[in-house]
Amino acid sequence: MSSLINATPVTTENLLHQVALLKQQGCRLITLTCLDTGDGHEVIYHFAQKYEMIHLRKHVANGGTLISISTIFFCAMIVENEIKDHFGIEVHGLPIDFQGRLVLSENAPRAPMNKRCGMEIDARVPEPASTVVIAPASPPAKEAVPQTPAKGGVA
Amino acid sequence: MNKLTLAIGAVVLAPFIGGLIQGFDRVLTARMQGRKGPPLLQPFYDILKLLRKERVVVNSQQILYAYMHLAMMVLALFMLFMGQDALMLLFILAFSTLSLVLGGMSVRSPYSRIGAQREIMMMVAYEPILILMVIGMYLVNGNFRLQAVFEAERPLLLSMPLLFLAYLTVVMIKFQKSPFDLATSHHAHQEIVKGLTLEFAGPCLGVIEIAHCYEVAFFLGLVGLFWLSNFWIAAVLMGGVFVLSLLLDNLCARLTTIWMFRFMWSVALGLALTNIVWLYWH
Amino acid sequence: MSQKSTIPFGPQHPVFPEPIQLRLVLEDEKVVEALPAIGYCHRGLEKLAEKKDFLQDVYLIERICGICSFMHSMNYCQGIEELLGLPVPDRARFLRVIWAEVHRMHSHLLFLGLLADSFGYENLFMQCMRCREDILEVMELTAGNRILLTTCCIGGVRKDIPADQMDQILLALDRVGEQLVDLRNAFSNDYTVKKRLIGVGCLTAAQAHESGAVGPVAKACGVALDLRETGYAAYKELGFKTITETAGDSYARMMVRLRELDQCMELVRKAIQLLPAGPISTPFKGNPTGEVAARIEQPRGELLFFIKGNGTKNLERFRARTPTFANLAPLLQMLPGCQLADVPIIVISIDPCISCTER
Amino acid sequence: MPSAAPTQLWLVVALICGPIIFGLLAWLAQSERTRNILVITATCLTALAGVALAVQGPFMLQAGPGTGHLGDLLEAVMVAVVLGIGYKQKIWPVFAMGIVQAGLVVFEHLGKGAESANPTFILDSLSTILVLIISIVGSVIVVYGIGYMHVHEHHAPPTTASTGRFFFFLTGFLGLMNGLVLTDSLKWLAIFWEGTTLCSFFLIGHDRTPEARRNAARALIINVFGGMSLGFGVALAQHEGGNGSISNMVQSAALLPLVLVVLATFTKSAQMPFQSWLLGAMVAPTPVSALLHSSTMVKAGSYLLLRLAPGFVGTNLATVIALSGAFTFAVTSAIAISQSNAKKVLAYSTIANLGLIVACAGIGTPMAYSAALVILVYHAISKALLFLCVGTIEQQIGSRDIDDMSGIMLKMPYTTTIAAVGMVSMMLPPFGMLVGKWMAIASSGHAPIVLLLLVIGSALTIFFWAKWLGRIITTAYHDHYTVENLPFSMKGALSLLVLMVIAGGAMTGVIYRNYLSPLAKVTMSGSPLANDSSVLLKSVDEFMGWPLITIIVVVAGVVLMALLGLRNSHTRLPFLCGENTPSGTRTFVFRSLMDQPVTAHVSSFYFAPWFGEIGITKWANPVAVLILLTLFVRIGLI
Amino acid sequence: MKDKVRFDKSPWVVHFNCNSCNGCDIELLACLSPLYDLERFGIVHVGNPKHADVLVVTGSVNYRNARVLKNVYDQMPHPKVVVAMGVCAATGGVFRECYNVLGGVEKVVPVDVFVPGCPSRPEAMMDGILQAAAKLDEKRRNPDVPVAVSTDTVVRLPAPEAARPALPADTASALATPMEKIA
Repeated sequence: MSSLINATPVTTENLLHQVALLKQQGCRLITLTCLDTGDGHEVIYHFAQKYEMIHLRKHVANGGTLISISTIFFCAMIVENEIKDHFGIEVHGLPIDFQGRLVLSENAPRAPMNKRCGMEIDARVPEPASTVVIAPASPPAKEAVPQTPAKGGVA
Repeated sequence: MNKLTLAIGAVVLAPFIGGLIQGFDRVLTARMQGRKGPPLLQPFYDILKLLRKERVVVNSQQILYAYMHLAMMVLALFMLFMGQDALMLLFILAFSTLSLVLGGMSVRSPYSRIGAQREIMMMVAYEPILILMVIGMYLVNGNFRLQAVFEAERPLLLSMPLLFLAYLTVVMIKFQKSPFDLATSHHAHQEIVKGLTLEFAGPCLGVIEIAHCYEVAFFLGLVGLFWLSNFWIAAVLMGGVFVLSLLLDNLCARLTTIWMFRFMWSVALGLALTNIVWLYWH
Repeated sequence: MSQKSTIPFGPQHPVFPEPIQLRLVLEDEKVVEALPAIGYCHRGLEKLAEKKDFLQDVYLIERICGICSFMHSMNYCQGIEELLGLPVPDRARFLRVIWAEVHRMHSHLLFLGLLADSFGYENLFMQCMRCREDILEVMELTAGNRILLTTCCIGGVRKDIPADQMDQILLALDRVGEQLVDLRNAFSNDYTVKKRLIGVGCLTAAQAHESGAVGPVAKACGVALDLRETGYAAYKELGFKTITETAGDSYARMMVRLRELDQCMELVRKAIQLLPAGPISTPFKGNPTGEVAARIEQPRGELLFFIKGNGTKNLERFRARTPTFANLAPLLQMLPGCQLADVPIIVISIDPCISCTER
Repeated sequence: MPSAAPTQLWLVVALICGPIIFGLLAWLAQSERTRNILVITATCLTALAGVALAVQGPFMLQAGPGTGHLGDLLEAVMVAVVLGIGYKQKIWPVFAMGIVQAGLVVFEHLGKGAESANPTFILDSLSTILVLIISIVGSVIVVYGIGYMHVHEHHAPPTTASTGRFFFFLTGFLGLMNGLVLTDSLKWLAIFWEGTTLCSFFLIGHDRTPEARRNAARALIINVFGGMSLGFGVALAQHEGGNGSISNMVQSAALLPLVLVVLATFTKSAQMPFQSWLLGAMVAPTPVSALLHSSTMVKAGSYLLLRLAPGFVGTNLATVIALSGAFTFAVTSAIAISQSNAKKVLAYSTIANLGLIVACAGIGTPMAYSAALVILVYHAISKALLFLCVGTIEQQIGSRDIDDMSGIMLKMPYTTTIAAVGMVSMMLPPFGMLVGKWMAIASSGHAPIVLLLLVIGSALTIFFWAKWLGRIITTAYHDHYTVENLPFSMKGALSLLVLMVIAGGAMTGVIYRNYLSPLAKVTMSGSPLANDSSVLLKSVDEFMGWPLITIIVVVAGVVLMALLGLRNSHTRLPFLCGENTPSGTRTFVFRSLMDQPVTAHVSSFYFAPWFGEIGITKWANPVAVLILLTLFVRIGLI
Repeated sequence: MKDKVRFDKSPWVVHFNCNSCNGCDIELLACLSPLYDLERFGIVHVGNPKHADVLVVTGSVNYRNARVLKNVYDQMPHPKVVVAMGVCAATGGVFRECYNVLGGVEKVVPVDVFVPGCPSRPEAMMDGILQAAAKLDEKRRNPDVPVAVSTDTVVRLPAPEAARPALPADTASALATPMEKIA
């Protein structure tokens, strides 16, 4: 059972109100999805009442910030941090702010999920000059040559 | 001098016996789990390998504690065969365990420390029972010296059956078997990685493994003490205890330190004390 | 009086087959605070799915997680099929259920093994793994590979299961069923197992709902939440009923999975019985357009894929919310107050799949 | 026993009055330098006199005429001081007990008329041991105090003048203790007894903080109560026709005075339920704690009990005493586990060991008696050493919390090594403490409850020592030792004590065989279990031979081997689940959330819910009181 | 050969999962199961690098787990060998092009044996571990093999694009060949 998206648009002002309302109705939060729309970001809130899905859609302009709903649904905290990691959107009111380091490490690319710095345009931060390159210590004598695994199994 | 020869012989042979027992242990365990299991001599392969590896330490004190552990263990075995005072024997054993604990504590590595402190808890849990066992021997023979046990006609088991049961729990702890494999987690290492032995590597670990061979031989030897008058009954007793420990290991989950503590100080200690009081009134 | 201890639990820790770090703050051995540090398994698969074309994505998305791999590709295919308005042949729907349930069995058996290992019951671990080998054999027999089946494709399945293989499956299920009797006995009646599981990592139904728990974690608290009830694929025809327990502790979570194993066998048998004849896939043309939120019940709970197509062969956005991600918040609620010895049990009891979580 | 020679008379005078006089001079001294010289003179004098006296052998000394009246005077002065303190500091229980004591003194004199017996001083084996402990260990502590107080003065409000006063009480303490163990006269015993009480009151309250005042007052209340009990006991003994000497009291069959005196010894040696004063005494500067715990004050109680032991051996009284001591041993060992304050751990350990001595005195076989003696001697040395180490550590790191002591091996290797030796000497072979414990357990085979308590207690002891020892020997990954800078007096005192500990450990067999064992055999020959015990003693004797030497050789050999093995070993970072930070100096730092470094730290286990001080004391004190009440039940009084 | 230590008789294994999808990990667990029984070769799965001889790595390396892998390798006492299990550990596999993937294990630690497969089959895994164990003796004798990499080295990895080796077979695209034609 999958449902096409019929998302209710919300604004910064009534977002928290709407979410609180949904919580009153007994909804649970499934997750948040963020999309890069070019002129900004779109955040879709997926809720569910039993099996019925309810979506909210929130637009975030470039350089804009998102208000955390973790005061209402604490579990939103992790996914909001992830959005911050992936898209570089500032999220306000996070109980635990991972500073954009939830899944990405310090020398990993910044905001890699954005279109404008996706895989085509390398978003990786330049390496510091003091980089020590760890080369393979000795040419590994390969006992078994890595082969292309015949995937799928069924020929 | 005959006693001395015997004691020296025991010290030389014990690691081989202990290693073989451990080998049997691993094979039998594997069979119980429906596996083929390692070769019988696997513990020796392991120890030989460990001794040849690079000597890696976190700090220099560790070596001291590993060797002290072994040395005290050997000494305890030696004293056992020399028929020395049983109570002092226990203190020497405690010294051995304690030096391993100190080795674990001497590094600030978290799991090593937790393992070490658990090991102390285990010591605290089983020490009273061992001491009561020795007191039981004293009440039976009127002497703390093991020599008296060697010379006694009547098997100890008949006088102290409950103490024997209590002692079995100690054996389970010392063999690091479920439900008591808490501090070093020989087989399952899910809580504290390798616990106490975590930071020992290479030859130091090998030394500890040898000491464990001694330990196994020693504690099984103590089982034999319960029926010294007949070699075959003693052997059956030892074999029975060994198989029982394996069975329990394969039938139990690892329980917690707190559970162990409660169990040892209620059930096991209760058994031991009942036996002591019984002996006392006799 | 006493100071608190701070220790790392992971990423390289034998209890975790996958890297995750829990920063534990302890008082003696009691956990007072647990914070997760993730990212050791983050690859950036969502981005790669946008770069690949949507047909290739089936194989990529299958590798979100090796344990519940079939479910991932199935959910993805269902989502794309919905975007394309593509009908799936009946036989394909039943075959999908068979593979999905077999996959659930292998996952639950693995869970039981790991749980047994987490409380140091080596023998039980071995028995679970041996039982699981029968399931893996079934998978190898029907798909050619033990773990990653790659049999699902957009519009149906890629490969049929012939009748003789069906018999083999039934035989294997009988063998598993026999072993399960012993396993269930050991898991539900053993004194030591009960001692370690009952009352450990308790979660109430209200907490579970509030923190968004899914799958067996929610079902163990009495929250009947199983997407198979919505009747995707062929579950409607098979008459599925959600299994729940009420205690909400690790033991209840284990019992949910044990009972689900029986249910899986029942479902597979029924599906084989009712298996209609016919084609196994529908050919199609065109590229997906629009947004869809596809959901499916994975062994660990509700799996949500948000897929947005833009009419080209590349997807505009692919997003996965895996069940372990949803169960992280409940996990953090369960950990404080437990003993260090219970940490592995509680963590394993949610059946974590970090690879899913971080993608 | 031969009468005393003139030299012995002078030595006794020097031992008792010397420290007091020099202490008084030190108080009056204007400069620190002069004071230090005077204090050192006093300690050297005491130590030399003590050794000289011990070498000369046993004697009996009848003090000259007129000293009896001196005793009356001193008795009156003591009571007056107690009353004065009670009134001035508004410690009303003390005041009330002071009035009772005054009444007792008046009554006594009215009843007996004007004649006062002259005191007798006796030096036998037991008092020789005590004199040696007091004059040597005590003196070393006082010397340590010089360096310690120099630093302490800068931290605490007291002035130079008050430090002078401090040293007066410290050295005076030694003099009074010497008197206490040398006298055979009950009256003089009570005088010295009260004197040590007052000294300890001033020493505990030395820092003049509200806490110090409170604890000093508590110490005074409990000890004056003990003193009162002693006073009654003495009066009763004389009333029942004794000649006022301890030896006479031991021989007489009257149990009631004995019980009262035993009660007094319990207060002094801080047995449960009287343990709280000794714990409160921890607020005092470390030399005071060391002195109170190891060689003086608490030893006064156990000394008197050992002295009286032949008097109650084999009676019901002995059973209760043994039970009470064993109970204290087990309970305080348990509480010690839950303590993170190093001084409190030591305090509880002291109480526990005193409990062991009391239990041994109660068991009363020659074996038990020799166990008590072994513990008495070795505890004095080791505990003094440990207290001084803790004091030094506290001054250097500014904390006495056990958990703060991890890594001090690098900061102050000298003190830490010494402390480690001290701790090892408290629990492992071949050191005397373990031998004592061993003999205590071995001799309690006939009393199951006492045995159980001893066994449990001894297991618990291992716990807190091991976890503390493990804490201080912890070193980092790269060893960068910095040797601490200590004043000469402190360093000297520590070195001297550790040498004594090691020498004592190496010579356990010699000391035991030549001094302690014969004494025990003679004193306790009246024990009904003496025959059984002799079998055990034979076993101990044998152990003191080659097995003990073997242990020593093995330990030494392993230490050497380990030193040799160091060369070809490599260091690796510790296991932190793979998340070590790559810096060599921050070894125990792991990366955690947001890649931020966090220091891994494991504190010791305390098990506060099980072994918490408050929780255990709540039920253990009433139980202890009950046991004490049975003392009176047993002699048919209630 | 008399005094030769048979390191291959007791290779102790430590396993580290980098970016793996779990496929290889659960197959490694299957190796321990009664059907395959790794222990019959004396192979023990220890959780602690300090006790291990063989490091088994599954999955590709990313920015965060690279330093963990390096630490685990460094903490193992010499002689030691590394087995790269599965195609991800060899090259990065299907995830090679992901932004957070650096590539194969070889980027961080020297690899001695590669085991192919996605996931590798248990038989291949056991063979790989045993082949690696056979190299332990040689490694012990050979002084050229670095004993210990300095632990003070800061693990900073090269930008993945530059360091990515030209692979003989592009695993990722091979994997992603449209297969519905077959069906």
